[in-house]
Amino acid sequence: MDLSNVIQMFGNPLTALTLLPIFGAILLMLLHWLSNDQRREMLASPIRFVNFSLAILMFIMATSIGLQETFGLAWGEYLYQNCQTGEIIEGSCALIGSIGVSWHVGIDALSFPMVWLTTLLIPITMIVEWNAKKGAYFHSLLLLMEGALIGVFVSLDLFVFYVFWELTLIPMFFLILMWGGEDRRYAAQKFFIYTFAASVFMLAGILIMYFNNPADWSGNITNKSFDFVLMENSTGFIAAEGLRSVVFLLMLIGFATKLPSVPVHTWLPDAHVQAPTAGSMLLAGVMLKMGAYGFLRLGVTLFPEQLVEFQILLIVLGMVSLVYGAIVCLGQMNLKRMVAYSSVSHMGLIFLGIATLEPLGIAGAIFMMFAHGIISPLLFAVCGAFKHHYHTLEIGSMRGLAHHSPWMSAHMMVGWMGSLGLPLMAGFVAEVAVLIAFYMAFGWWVLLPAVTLIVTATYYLWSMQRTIFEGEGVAQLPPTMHGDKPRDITWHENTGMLILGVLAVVYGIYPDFFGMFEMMSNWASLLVENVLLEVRP
Amino acid sequence: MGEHSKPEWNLLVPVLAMVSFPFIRHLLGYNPIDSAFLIVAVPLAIFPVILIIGQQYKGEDWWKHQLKEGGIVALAGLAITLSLTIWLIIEFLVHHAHFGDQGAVFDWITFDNIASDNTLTESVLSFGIWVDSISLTVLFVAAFLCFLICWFAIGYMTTDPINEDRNHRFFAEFVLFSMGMFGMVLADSFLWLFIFWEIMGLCSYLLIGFYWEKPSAAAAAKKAFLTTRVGDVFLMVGLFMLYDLYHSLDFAVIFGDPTLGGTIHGEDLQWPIIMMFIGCVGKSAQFPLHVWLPDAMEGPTPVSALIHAATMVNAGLYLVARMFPIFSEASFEGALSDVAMLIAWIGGITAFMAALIAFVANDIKRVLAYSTMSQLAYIFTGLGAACWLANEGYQKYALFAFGAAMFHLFNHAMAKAMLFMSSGSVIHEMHHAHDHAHGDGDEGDHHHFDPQDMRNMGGLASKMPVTSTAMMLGSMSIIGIPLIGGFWSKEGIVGQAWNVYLKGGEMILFPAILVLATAGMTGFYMSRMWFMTFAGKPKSDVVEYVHEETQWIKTPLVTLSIVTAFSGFLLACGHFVYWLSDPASEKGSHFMTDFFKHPFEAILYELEHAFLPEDNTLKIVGWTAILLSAGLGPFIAARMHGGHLSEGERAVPLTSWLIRYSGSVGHTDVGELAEGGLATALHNRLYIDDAYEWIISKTLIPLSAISAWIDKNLVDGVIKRIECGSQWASTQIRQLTTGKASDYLLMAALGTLVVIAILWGVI
Amino acid sequence: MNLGTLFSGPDMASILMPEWILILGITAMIIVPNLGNATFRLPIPNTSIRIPYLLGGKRFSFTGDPRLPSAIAAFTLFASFITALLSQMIDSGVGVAEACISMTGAVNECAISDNYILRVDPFSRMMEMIFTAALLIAVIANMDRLPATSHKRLQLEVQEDPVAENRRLAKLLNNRRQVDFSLLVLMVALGMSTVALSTNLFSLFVGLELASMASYVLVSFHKETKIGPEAGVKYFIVGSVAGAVGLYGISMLYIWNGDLSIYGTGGLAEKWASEGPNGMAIIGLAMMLVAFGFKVSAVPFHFAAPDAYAGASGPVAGVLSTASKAMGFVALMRVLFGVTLGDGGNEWTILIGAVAAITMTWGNIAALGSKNPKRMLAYSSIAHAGYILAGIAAIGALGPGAGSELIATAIIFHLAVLVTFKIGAFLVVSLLECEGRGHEISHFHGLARRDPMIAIPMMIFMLALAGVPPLSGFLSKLMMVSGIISSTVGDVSGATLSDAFGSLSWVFWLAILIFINSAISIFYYLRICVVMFFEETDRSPRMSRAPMIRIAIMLCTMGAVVLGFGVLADVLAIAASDAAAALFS
Amino acid sequence: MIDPSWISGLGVFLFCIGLIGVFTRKNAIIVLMCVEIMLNAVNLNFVAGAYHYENIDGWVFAAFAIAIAAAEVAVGLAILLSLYSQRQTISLDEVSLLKH
Repeated sequence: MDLSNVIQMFGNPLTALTLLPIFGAILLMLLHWLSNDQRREMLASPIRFVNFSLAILMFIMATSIGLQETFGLAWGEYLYQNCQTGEIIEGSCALIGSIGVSWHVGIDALSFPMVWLTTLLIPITMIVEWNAKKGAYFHSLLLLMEGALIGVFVSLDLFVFYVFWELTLIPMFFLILMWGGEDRRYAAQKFFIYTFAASVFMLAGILIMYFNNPADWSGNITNKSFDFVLMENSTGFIAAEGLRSVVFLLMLIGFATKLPSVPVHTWLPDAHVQAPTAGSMLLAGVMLKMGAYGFLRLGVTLFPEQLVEFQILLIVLGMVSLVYGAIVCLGQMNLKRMVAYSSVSHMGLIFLGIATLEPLGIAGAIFMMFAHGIISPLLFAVCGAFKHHYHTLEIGSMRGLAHHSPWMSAHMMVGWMGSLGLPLMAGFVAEVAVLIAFYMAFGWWVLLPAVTLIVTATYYLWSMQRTIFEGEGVAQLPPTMHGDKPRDITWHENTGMLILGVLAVVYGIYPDFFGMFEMMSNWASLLVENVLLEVRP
Repeated sequence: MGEHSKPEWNLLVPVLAMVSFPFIRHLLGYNPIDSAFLIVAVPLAIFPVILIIGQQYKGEDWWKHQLKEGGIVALAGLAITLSLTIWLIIEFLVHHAHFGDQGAVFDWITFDNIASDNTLTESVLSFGIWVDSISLTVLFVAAFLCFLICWFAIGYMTTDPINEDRNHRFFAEFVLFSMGMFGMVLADSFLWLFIFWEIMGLCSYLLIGFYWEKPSAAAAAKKAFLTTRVGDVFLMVGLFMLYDLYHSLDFAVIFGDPTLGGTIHGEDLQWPIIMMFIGCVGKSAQFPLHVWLPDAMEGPTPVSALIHAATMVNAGLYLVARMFPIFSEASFEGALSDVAMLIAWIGGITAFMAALIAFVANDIKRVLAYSTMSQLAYIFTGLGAACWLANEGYQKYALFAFGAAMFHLFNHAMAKAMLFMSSGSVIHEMHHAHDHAHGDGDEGDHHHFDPQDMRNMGGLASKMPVTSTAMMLGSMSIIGIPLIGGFWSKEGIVGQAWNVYLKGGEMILFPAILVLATAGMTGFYMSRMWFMTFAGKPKSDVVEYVHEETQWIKTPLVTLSIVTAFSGFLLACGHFVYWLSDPASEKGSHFMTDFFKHPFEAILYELEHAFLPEDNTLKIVGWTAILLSAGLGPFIAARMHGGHLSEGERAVPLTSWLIRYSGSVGHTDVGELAEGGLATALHNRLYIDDAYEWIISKTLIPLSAISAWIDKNLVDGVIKRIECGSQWASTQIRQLTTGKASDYLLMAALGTLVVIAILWGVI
Repeated sequence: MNLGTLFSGPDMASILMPEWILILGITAMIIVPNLGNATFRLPIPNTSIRIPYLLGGKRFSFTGDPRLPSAIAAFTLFASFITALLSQMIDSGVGVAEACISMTGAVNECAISDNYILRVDPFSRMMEMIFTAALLIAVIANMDRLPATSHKRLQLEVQEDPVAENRRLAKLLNNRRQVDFSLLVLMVALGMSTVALSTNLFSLFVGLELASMASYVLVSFHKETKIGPEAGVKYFIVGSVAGAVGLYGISMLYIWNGDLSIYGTGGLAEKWASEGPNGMAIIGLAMMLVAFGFKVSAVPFHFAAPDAYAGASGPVAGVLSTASKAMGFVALMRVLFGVTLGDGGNEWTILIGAVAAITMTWGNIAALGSKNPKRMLAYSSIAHAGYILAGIAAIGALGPGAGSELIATAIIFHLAVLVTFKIGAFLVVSLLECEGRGHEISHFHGLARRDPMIAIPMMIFMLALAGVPPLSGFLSKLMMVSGIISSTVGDVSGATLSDAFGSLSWVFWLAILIFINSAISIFYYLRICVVMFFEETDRSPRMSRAPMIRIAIMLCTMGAVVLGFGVLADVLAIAASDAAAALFS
Repeated sequence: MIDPSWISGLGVFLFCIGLIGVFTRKNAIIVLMCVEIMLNAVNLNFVAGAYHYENIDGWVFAAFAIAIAAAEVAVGLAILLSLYSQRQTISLDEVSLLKH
C-alpha cells in the first residue's frame, strides 16, 4: 500500500462520499468536545453549518455522479470502481490483505438511487431538526450515519460492507439514546441488540461465501477474498446446492430483520417511536432499505436458484408483513407506532416484488425502496413535529389540527396520502409495478395485497380524521399542552417536509425523473436476463 | 349579503381574456389535438398556485375581493379548458376528424416483460390523449359544468362568512378535481384513467371534508374515500388482469384488436371486466357500494353539484362505456353476456332502491343524491343492455342503447348540476334568511335550524323565481317529461332494457321491471321535492326573508336552464345518440347537419325511435313509462305536498301553472304511511349502512385490536420473554457461585470426573 | 543439565534474550532498591583495596526512591517485549522454529528427531509479546493503583491529625510493597515466557506454577482490603488443587512414556501417534486438562475466577483475564495439538466442544445479570474462553491443515487483541477503584459527563468485547468463526437444504453458538455504555487524576481501534498466522 | 528392589487421600496439607517412572516437584496469614464475601 494507492483511494468520488462524512463528523465532534465551555458555545453554530454544508456537498457530489451517468450499464459493471479485479487479487487495494479484505467501491443502478437518497435525506433531516439540542453532536452523528450508509451501498467488499452495516448502528444507537423519547433506553438497546443479532447470521452467510469464493488470492492467510465482484464473476461459486440454501437462509435472516419482515419486526416500532425525528426519518428512509438492498445485491444476485426454491417463503414473509402489518396499524393508538407498522407493511411489498421474478416486480420493489425512502421520512417528520409541538403522539388526543397548524396538517395529508398509495405520488408507482408483476406471477393471490390497500387507507384516514379534522366549536387540545398556545411548524420543518412532499409528487408523476425508474428497471431487466432467466421455473 | 353586493362583472375580464387562449394557440400554429394535454396541465398548474398564494396572502384585500380568494383564478383556468374543449369539439365536428389515439405525451414507466419464449420484451406505460365522441361528450360535460359550477361557487362560497379565509382551499381542490376529471376522460390507457380516477377520489375526499371541523363531514369524507377505495382496489386488480392478457393497458392495443390476434377469448375477459365494474360501482355509487353518496352531501353545495352530479360519478359510467368495444367484438359473442347482465342488474336494483329511499328523504340535497344514484343506475342498466345486445350480436340495438345511455349521462349531468345549484341557492338563501331573521346571537336555535330541510321551506316560488324555474326544468328533465332533456334518453334505456328481454335475455326481466317502476317513482319524488320546496304555504317563518341575490349564482342557473330545456330536444333530433355510439355511421356522421337541413324529418325520425320503437311491445313499455313518470308520479306528489302559495305571493308565469296545478288536485294525508315500518326502514337507508358498520365493528376492529395485542404480547413478547428468561437464568446460574471455596472444589471435582468419564468413554 | 552449558554459546544468549532480560530485571529488582552506603567493606585478598558492600545501610536517595521498582519492572518488560518483537521482525518469514534448546543445553536448529525442552519460534515469541505487553500495561497502570510517594513528600506530610497520619501510613505501606509487586510481576512474566517456550511438559508445568504462584500473591496483594485476601485464598486453594491434579496427570504421562518431551524421538507425540493412548495416558491427559481448564477458567473450573477478579486490583484482574488465560491456552494447545493431534486427536474434541459451548453460554448468561462490573468482566472473560475453546475443538475435529492453522491464527490474534480491550476495560474499573468505587455498576453512572475521555474508551472497549466492527474484537471473533466455518463447509454436499444441514459438521453449530452468544453479550456490554452516558450521577465531575492509568487506557484504546482495521491489523494477523504455522510444525 | 507399580500404587493411594481431604476439610491449612500429600503422590509417580525406565528425568522432576510444593506452602501460608489477620478465621466456609 504505497502513497499513490492512498491518493487513488481518496481521489475516488465514492471513497470521498463514504469517508469524508465519517472523518468530518468525527473531527467536528472532537473539535467540539475538546474545546472549553466558552469556546464550545461559540463553535456550536459554525459546526452546525459545517455539518450542513458537508451534507450538501455530498448531495452535490452524488447528484453530479448521477448527471454524468445514465446507468444503463451492462450487467455486473460498476462505475467509479477504485480498483480492478486484477488489482484486487494482487492486493494493491488491500485493507487487511492477510484475510483478503480490500477497499473496493463501485456504484451501479441498484446502489445509485440509494446513495442519492441518502445524500438527499441527510440535509433534510438536518434542516428538520435544525435546532436540535447539542446540535453539534446531533448533526455530526447524522453525518457519520451518512458515511456509514453510503459505505453500505457502495462497498463491493463484503467485509467492508459488513463493517459499514454495523457501523450504521452506532450513530443511530446514540441518536435514539441521547435524543429519544421517554423509553429511549429500552428502545435503543433493543434496536441495537436485535439488529446486531440478526446481522450476525448474515455474517455467517458471508463467511461461507468467502470460503467458497474460488478466486484465489495467493499470499494471504486464507487464499480467499471478500470481494463481491470476484464472487459474482466466478463460475462454480459454492458448488453444493444445499450449502447455497444454507447461505441464502442465513442471509435472509439478517436482511429480513433489517427490512423488517414479520415476525422479526418488533424492534422497529419501539425504535421508531423513541427515536428523534431525524433518527426515525433516516431509520425508515434509508436503514430499512439496507435490508432490501442487501437481499437484492447478495441474495438475489448470487443465489438465483435459491430465490426460486424459497419463493414461497418470500411470498409468505412478504404477504404476512403486508397484511398483518396493516391490520396491526389499525389497532395502534400511537401515531408514530402506526406509521412504523405501516413501514413493516410496505416493506412486505418489496419481498413480494422480488418473489415475482419478473423484471417489473423487481423494478417495482427497487422503486418501492426509493419511494418509501421519500415518503416515510415525511411521515416521520410530521409525527416528530406533532410530538414537538403538541407533546403527544396519541391518536385522538386532539382534534382540529388543521385549525392550529395548517401547514403541518397539509404535510400530514400529503404524506399520508402518498403512503396509502395515491396515484401521482411515488408510492403508487411502486405498488402498481409490484402488484402487476405479482398478478402475472401468481394470479388471484393479488387480491390479498390489494385488499390490504383498503386497510391501509382505513388506518390512515382514520388517524387523519382523529387528528386533523373535527373539533367544531371548541378545538380540543391534548392535555399535554398544559394550556400552551398551539403553534404551526417552524420554517425549518416546513422546508424539509416541503422538499419531501414535492419529491413524492414529482416521482409519482414522472418516475423517470433523474433517470430513477429507468435505471432501476434496467437493472432489474439485466438481473432477470443474466441471472434469473435460466432458473425460472 | 345580497343587497350590498354590487355587480362585479369587471372581475370577469381576466376570465374572458382567457377564452382567447385557443385562438392564440391557433395563431401560433398548433392544432387542437396538440393542445389537448393543456386541458389537464393548466388546472394542474393552477392548483398549487391558488393553494400556496392563498395560504400566504389569505387576509389581503386584493386576494379576497379582486380575486375572490382564488375563485377568479380558478375560473380563468377553467375558461381555458372549456375553450380548448370547444375548440377540440369544433375540430372534431367540422373536420369530421376521427382522432382516436393521439400517441403518448410522455412515457411514465418503461420496463421489460418476459415473453413466452423466455426473452425480454420492452413494455411502456405511457400517458397519451385519446379523443372520440364519448370522451368529447364527457369532456364537454365536465368542462362546461366545472366552469359554471366554479362561477356559481364564487357566489356561493365567498359570501358565506363561515368560509372566510379558506376558500382558496376550496378553489384549489376544485381545480385539481377538474384536472382529474379531464385527465380521466382524455387518458388513452386504462392505467391513466385509473390514476386520474383516484385523483378525483382524493379531491372528493378533500371537498366533502371541506368543513372538516364538523365531525359528520369528516366522517362522511372518510366514508366516501374508503367506499370508493374498495371499488378502486378491485378496479386495480382488473387492470392487472387486463395487463396480464394484453401486456399493455393502452386503449389502442386493447380496442384495436380485443382478441390480440386470436389469443384471447371472451371468457378470459369476464373477470377483468367484472373487477373493473366493481370499481365503477364504487365510483358511481351503485348498490352495494352506494353508502357514501348520501353522506357526501356534507360538503358544500357546489361540491355536491360538481362531484355528485356532473363529473365524478360519471367516471364509472365512462369506464363501462369505454369497455363497450370489447363487448361488441364479434369473436367474443355470448361470452360476456353474463357480465352485461350483471351490470344491468346492479343498475336495476340501485335505481329502484335509491328511488325508494328518496321517497322519504326530507333533506333537499339528499333527495337529489338519491336521485343521482337512481339516474346513474338507469344509465348502468342501459349500458348493461347495450353490452348484452352487443355481445349477443344485435349491433344495431346495442348501438342505440349505448347512445341512449350516454345521452342520458349528458342530460342527467346538466340537469342534476343545475338542480344541485338550485338547491344550493335555496339553502344559501335559507341560511342567510335564518341569520337575518333570528340574528347571529341566537346560537341554540341556530343549531337546530336546518336550512336544508324541506320541511322548513314551502312557498319559495315567489321568493326565488329563477331558482324555482331552474329547478322545475331540471326536475322535468330528470323525470322525463316528454320532449325535455332526459326524456329522450330515458325512453331509450327503458325500451332497450325490455328489448333485451325480447331478444332472449330473460334474466333482465327483473331490472327491466324495476327501471320501469322507477320511472314512475322518479316522477313522484322529484315532484315531491319541488312541491315541498316551492309550492304551498311557508312552513317556517324564515321563508319570509328569503330572496335571490347575486349574479354569481343566477347566471349559471339561467344558462343551465336554457341548456336543459333545449339541449335534449336539439341534440336528440340532431342524431346525437348515433353520433355517440358510432360517429362513423350514416346517422352519426350527420350529427346536427341533418337537423339544420331537414328539421322536421329529423324530429319525426327521433320521436319515432325514441319513444315509439318499431316493436309493439316496446311501444307499450314506452307509453307506460311516460304515463308513470309524467302522469302518475307528479300527480300523487302534487296531491300529497302541493298547494297554493300564501296570499299575495306570486310566482313567475313559468312556474305558476305548476303551483296552480298542485293546488287544484286535492290533498291526501299520508301521515300513517310515513310512520310505518317501511318508511322507518327507508329513513334508515334500508339498514345497509348499519349492516356495514356492524360488520366492520365486529370483524376488522376486533381483528386489529387482537393483532395489535398479539404483536405486543406474543411476537414481541417472545423477545421480552427471552430477555426476562435470560435474566432469570443469570440469577440462577450465579447462585451456583456460592462464594465457598469448598463448593468450588466440589464442582471442579465433579467436572474432573466428567472429563475423565468422557475421555474414557470415547476410547 | 549442566549449568555451564547454559552459557556455552552466544546463541543461547541471543536466542533467549527476552528471558535473560527478565532474569536480569528480577536480579536488579532484588539488588537495586537495597543499595546504600553500607559501611561494611569487602577486602580483596592480598590487596589493600576494600570494595564497598553497598547493600543495606542508609539507602541512596535514587535507589531508595519507591518509584524505582515500577520503573525497573516497566523497563524490563518493555525491553523484553521489544527484543521479542525485534527478533520476530528480523527473523520472521524464515519459517518455522528457529532454535531449540535440548535437555543438555545445546542450541540447535530444530530437527524432528531430537527432543527439546525449549523451543524458540514465532509462536513462542508471539506469546511472549502478548504476556509482556499485558504485564507492561498492568505495571504502568499500577503506578497509580498502588501509588508510590517519594520519601521527601512523606516526610513533609507528618501530621498530628490521626486521620492524616493513617493516610500517611497507608502511603508508607504502599511504598514498602512496591518492590514486592514489581518483583511478582516479573516472576509472572518469566513463568509465562517459560510456558511459551516449553516443549517439555515438565518445564511447561514449572513455568505455569511459577506464574501461578506469583499471581496468587498478586490477587491477594491488597491485603488491607476485606476482599483481597479472600480472593487470594480462594484462587490459591482451587488453583493449587488443580495444579496438583495437573501435575499428577503429568506424572502419569511420565509413567506411560518415560519421557515428557512433546516432540522428537521418544516424545509423547510420537508414542501417542504410534501406539495410541492407554487408560493411564488418557487419565493423565484428563487431569492436565483440569489444570489448564482452571487456568483458562473453563466451566466448571471457573468458579474461583470471578471472585479472584473481583478481589484483585484492576490491573491484576486485567492480567489474569488476558496473559494468565493466554498462558493456559498456550499450555492447552501445546498438549492437545502437540501431543494428541497425531492420531487424529479427536479423543477430546467432543469434550472440548461441549466445554466450549457450556463455557461461553454460562459466561454470557451469568454476566447478563451481574451487578459488579468486575464480575461482569470476569464472566465475559469466561465467555471469551469459551469462544477460544470452540476454536480448539474445531481444530481437534479437523486435524492439522490449513483450516486448523486459520483457527489457531484466530486464537492467537484473539489473545493478542484481548490485551488491548480487556485490560483496558479493567483499567477503567481500576480508575474508579482509585476513588474507592468500581464494584457496582451504578458507579459508572454519568461517567460520560464526569470524564468523557474515559467514557469513550470504555465504550470502545465494550463494543470491541462485543465484537462490533470495525474494532479489533470483531476481527478476532470473525477470524475465529471464519476458521470454524471454513473447516466445516468445505465438505458439505447434498442438493437440498436438509441434506446440507445433515452433512454440516457439528462444529458448525459451535460457530453459530458463538454468534448467538455474541448477540446475548451485546446486552450487558451495552448496558455499561448506556449507564455511562445516560444515568445521572451526584458525584462531582472530577475523577482522580491517575495519569498512568490514563496513558495505559489510551494505549489500549488505540490498540483496540487500530488492530481492528487496516495496516496494523494486517501485520498482526500475519504475525499470528506465522505463529500458528510454527505451532503446527 | 520393589516393583515400580507398587510405588505408583502407593501414589494413587496418597493422591486419593489428599483429594478426599481437600474435599472434606474446611480448614485451609489442612487443605493445604492435603495438597502437599497429592504432590507427594506425584513424586512417588515420578520416582516409580524413573525406576521403571531407568532414566534420570524422573528424579529431577521429583526434585523440582518438591521445590514447587515448598514454594506453594510458602505462598499459601502467606496468603492464609493475611486472611487470618483480616478475618481471624481460616475456615474456607466462612470466607464468602465474594459470591454470585
